[in-house]
Amino acid sequence: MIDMRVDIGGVKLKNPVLVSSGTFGFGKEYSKFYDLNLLGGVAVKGITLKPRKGNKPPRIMETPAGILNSVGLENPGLDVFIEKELPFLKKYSVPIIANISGNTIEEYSLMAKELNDHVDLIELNVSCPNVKEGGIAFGTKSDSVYEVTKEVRKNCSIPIIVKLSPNVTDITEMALAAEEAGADCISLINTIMGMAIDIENRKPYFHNIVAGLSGPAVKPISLRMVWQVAQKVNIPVIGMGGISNWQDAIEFMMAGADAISIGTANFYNPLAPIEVLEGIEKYMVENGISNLSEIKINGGVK
Amino acid sequence: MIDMRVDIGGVKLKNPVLVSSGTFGFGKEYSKFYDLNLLGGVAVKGITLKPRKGNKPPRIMETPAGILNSVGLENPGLDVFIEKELPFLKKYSVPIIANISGNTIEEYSLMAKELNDHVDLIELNVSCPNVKEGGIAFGTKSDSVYEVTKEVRKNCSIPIIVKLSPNVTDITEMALAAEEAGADCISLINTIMGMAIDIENRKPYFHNIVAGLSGPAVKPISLRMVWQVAQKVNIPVIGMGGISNWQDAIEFMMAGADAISIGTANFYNPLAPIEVLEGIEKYMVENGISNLSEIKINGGVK
Amino acid sequence: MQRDICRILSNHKVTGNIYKMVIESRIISKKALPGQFIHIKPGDGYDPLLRRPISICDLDADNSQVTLLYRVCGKGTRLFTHTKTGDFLDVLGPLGNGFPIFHSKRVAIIGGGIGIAPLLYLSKELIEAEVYLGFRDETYMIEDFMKYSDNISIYTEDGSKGNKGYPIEALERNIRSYDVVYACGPKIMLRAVKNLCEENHIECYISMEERMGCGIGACLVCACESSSNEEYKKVCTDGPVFNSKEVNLDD
Amino acid sequence: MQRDICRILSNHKVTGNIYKMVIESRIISKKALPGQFIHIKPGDGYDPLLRRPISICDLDADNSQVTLLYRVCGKGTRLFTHTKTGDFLDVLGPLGNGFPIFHSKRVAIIGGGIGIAPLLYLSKELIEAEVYLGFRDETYMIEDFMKYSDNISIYTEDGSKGNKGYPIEALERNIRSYDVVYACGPKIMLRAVKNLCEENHIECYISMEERMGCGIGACLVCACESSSNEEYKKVCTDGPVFNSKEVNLDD
Ligand SMILES: Cc1cc2nc3c(=O)[nH]c(=O)nc-3n(C[C@H](O)[C@H](O)[C@H](O)COP(=O)(O)OP(=O)(O)OC[C@H]3O[C@@H](n4cnc5c(N)ncnc54)[C@H](O)[C@@H]3O)c2cc1C
Ligand SMILES: Cc1cc2nc3c(=O)[nH]c(=O)nc-3n(C[C@H](O)[C@H](O)[C@H](O)COP(=O)(O)OP(=O)(O)OC[C@H]3O[C@@H](n4cnc5c(N)ncnc54)[C@H](O)[C@@H]3O)c2cc1C
Ligand SMILES: Cc1cc2nc3c(=O)[nH]c(=O)nc-3n(C[C@H](O)[C@H](O)[C@H](O)COP(=O)(O)O)c2cc1C
Ligand SMILES: Cc1cc2nc3c(=O)[nH]c(=O)nc-3n(C[C@H](O)[C@H](O)[C@H](O)COP(=O)(O)O)c2cc1C
Ligand code: FES
Ligand code: FES
Repeated sequence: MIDMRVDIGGVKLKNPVLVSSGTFGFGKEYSKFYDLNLLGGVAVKGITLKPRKGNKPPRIMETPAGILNSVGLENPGLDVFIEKELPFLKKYSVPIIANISGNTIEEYSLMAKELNDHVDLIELNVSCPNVKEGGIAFGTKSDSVYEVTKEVRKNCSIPIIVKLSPNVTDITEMALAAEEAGADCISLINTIMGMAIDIENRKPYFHNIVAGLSGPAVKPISLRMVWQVAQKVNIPVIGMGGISNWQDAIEFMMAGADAISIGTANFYNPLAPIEVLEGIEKYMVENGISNLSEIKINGGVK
Repeated sequence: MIDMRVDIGGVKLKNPVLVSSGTFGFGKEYSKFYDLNLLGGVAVKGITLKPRKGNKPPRIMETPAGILNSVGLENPGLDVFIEKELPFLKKYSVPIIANISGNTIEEYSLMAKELNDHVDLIELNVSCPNVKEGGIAFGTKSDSVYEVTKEVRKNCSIPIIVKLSPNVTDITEMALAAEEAGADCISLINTIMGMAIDIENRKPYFHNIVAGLSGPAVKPISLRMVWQVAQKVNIPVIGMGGISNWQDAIEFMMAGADAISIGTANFYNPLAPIEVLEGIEKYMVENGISNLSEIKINGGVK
Repeated sequence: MQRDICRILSNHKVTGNIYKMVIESRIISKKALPGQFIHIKPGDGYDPLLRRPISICDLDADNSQVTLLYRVCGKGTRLFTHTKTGDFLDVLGPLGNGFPIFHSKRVAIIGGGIGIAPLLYLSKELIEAEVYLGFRDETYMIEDFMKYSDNISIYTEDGSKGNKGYPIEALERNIRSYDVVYACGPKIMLRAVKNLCEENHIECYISMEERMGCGIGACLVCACESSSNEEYKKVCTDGPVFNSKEVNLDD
Repeated sequence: MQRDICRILSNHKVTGNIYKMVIESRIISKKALPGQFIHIKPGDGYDPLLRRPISICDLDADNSQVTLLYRVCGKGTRLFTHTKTGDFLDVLGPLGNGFPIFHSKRVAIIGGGIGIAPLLYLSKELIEAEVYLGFRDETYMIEDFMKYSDNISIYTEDGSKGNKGYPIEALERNIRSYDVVYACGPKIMLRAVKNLCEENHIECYISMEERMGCGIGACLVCACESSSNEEYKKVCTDGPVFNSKEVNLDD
């Protein structure tokens, strides 16, 4: 018998395959393709305290083996999320991860407090490159990562995942700061700051100028960062960034990820999470691996 | 008449199309495909004071729209470079850029002093992710970028290009430090630290574990960094990172690059630099642009 | 809406860079409404990465056939041309809302260039529709439209085929004789049709285009400006068809 | 060495995942030596990104034809199978050093699996060569080798064709009757041949494989261990053919 369960701060995921915030809406759309209960967890679209209209179009650009997005955290705001969007996902038993962004530490704390009784885990987005205020500002300094995590920790009892930005010199600093502040888990990576120029019209393609790069193109970078972080922290790590198939997922798990998350791949292959899950299962059976952590290179010994 | 000349610290490049260090050997190989005098400049393989054997194979891995390399600065050392390799390039009138890496500031200075009478420009590689000592260590802290540039400045009279690492939180800090220390030009980006895992053999694919990512996959990131740096510095900027065709080159020039450099593209298209050059020329003629800097968005006004 | 691996029954050039592809899909051919689209993966590999939205141009439910009309304008559509009869295509669909159908009303359909693609199936459903089609020079699919409507006027910019000029000019002359106008084509044409209809208080439905990620409403990248400035509309699920009053076509 | 856009004259499956392609190239067919290779761009687009090195299997200078034999094992080689007669292939070549040719000596050629590819053209140049070929189960290109040598022994691991076992066993029995041995195939076979020849003080040339970037000596990524531990060899220009004494085949 193989055991695919993952424990994140006491919450048991039945398997290590999650779907990434902002690529999976609030669950409805992909529930038409498969039973969401098959997933290890669902990270919903990033939420802010107040509703956000999001950035002016265009919001997406295809790049070689990747995409740039500039959604800018369009979302209905905390209250509408809880009243209107959450009930659908609640019909499933799949763990729900609320991904939150704030302009101030107080906003993060307030949202966490509110969400505490409604969702299973909270993911602090301190790494969104697509909003002027907040977001990434928090994610590129270890002391602010520490502070926001610490404060949120005081305001909720459910496990906290801190989602790190790759746009830093040393990502392990941020991971350690989050761990020290009481985070139960680290997830990485968010999108990498990129840009495109519309040469016909001689201007940046996005109104916000910079946008977030994701997809297979970033996989070598995200894998490296997951490896670096997994070497350092003693809390679970959720790896993401360009994962498209089960081989990619196994690479991340060998690098030290306790769970993995599928984002952009949902767009070109709506069944990606299920195919990845089946692939990991098959890999474990064929290699006589009974426990996920055995997949880690030298069993994850640091 | 269109003017494609670029002035870098007094050295006139006849056009803005360069080829990147480490992808073009010492010039011999590609000279079989076209006349090297057509190029704006040639950056030769990175040189160190003493010969380096380079990293243990494997040294390359194809990734989605990119490659990871782990050459590890294999090179014959400063003296052999000057005696044996340089004479070939010297037969051409194309400006020669010596790309140097050191383990200490003294090594950088010594090499710069030596090279001063042999090459046209010096490019300080403070950003090689593939060597244990030196290299990138210098490139991720603004004060060490400042120091190494400052010292080298004292030891040579030819223009200094400082080549920045993208593996930093704020690349403009590094660029400003270099400018302040007396650099004549900034070139960016070097490769991005990435990784791959050999899942068959359950180990990192490269002996050095991390390797350098380059190619079209990184273009959105390099373009963003070139934009950020060009907004800040008042010295010329050489843009590179994933440029494969003239449209890419125009994007970089609109972003503020005074010149661009072709690296990985040489591998899959040995004629890329020439095609890019012709494309830029055609673009200028068709758009009635007589001077390169007119290509910059709002004429490069900051 | 679902994922379907469809066999390609035919795929060939119509004229210039315009191609016609017929694929086999029981579900899509049974379910699809005029104005809906499918999301197609171009080739394998990660470059290009995303699916491409293509309208349902026509269908034959009895034979499970879906007809697509596409214009080659980049990586993905170029890859479409490399596929041949017998190959398989990875498709999501049918997607989007489609055109509302009014049988008892007097309706006009106006299309420009490749924008005519979704209008063929629409004209089939609206037997009585009067159809205005505009092209740059080469015309295409005219015979097909003739199968479904006996009131078709053709315009080309250079007058090489049909009448010289733009279909909007003719629609303008007859605008009062319609209750509803359906439009698909270049933004500049849609803007003109929107204004024309709104000035004359005529109901108008237009099919919009935006770059897409998921194509099913999950990623919010296909936002288009709505007339109410509070929010954006999702072209993939709120559209692609909108009442002209819902959307803002200014640049 | 140069870039050539070559027309594909034929491209079809030989057996299993082994394909044979014939391309048209005046220069390559005139210049190429046995053991040299060409560097081929698989498809357009950036995924896959790099060229693929493929040996020259045979050539016909009079008709400007170059024959390639390839095994499908990944993205690039799979894309090769999608190309058809009349398509064009972006090629660099001929590249590498090739096998040294000794006409007056007694020579043996030993190949395993797809490693036989460069050995066909070699056996054509070395009329007198005795050829040992090993396969897992399916054999291929045997008739072609017969055109050039009348002394061929075939081995399959399962004995389904030819003799059961490995060609190295036969070579071992006859090793003293040769002055020079040429080898190409799996690393484990090359290691055995190298050891056998060096024990018996027989000259041995082996063709090596390493992942490549430029293919022409400019990027240093194709390094392989040399027997002198001071330096690495470049497979693309120092090789792909090496005197067994130059290289180190240990893992
Ligand atoms: C609802 C809808 C229905 C459509 N129906 C048709 C049709 O029936 N026939 C047809 O020829 N075209 C149709 N289009 C346009 C078609 O989707 C684009 O021409 C196509 O995606 C271009 O892809 P490419 O790879 O060739 O171009 P590229 O420029 O290489 O594409 C790059 C990226 O931009 C996107 N993109 C580029 N142009 C458009 C566009 N106009 N609209 C949306 N995304 C775009 C691509 O999907 C891709 O993600 C439709 C678009 C939409 C939104
Ligand atoms: C000098 C030389 C001659 C060769 N001649 C032939 C031949 O005649 N017929 C044939 O079938 N194969 C030959 N090979 C091997 C062939 O190059 C690889 O099988 C092919 O590159 C695999 O590409 P892929 O995209 O299918 O596999 P992938 O695994 O998708 O390739 C990924 C990357 O690894 C490289 N790679 C993978 N395997 C090898 C390998 N064994 N050697 C070098 N690079 C590799 C690819 O070039 C690519 O850059 C030769 C290799 C070399 C070095
Ligand atoms: C369209 C889009 C929207 C996203 N929105 C969010 C978000 O709201 N909050 C967040 O933390 N990450 C967001 N992300 C980042 C993803 O969750 C993920 O971290 C990133 O895309 C890398 O994974 P991938 O390459 O598998 O997509 C978004 C990504 C995309 C492509
Ligand atoms: C194989 C290889 C070797 C390289 N060696 C060097 C080097 O010696 N010194 C250096 O400064 N950059 C080196 N680089 C980085 C390139 O010069 C360039 O900065 C980088 O590849 C990004 O550009 P590209 O995407 O066009 O290749 C190397 C890159 C590659 C792929
Ligand atoms: S394309 Fe994803 S929401 Fe419309
Ligand atoms: S492949 Fe570039 S040096 Fe050999």
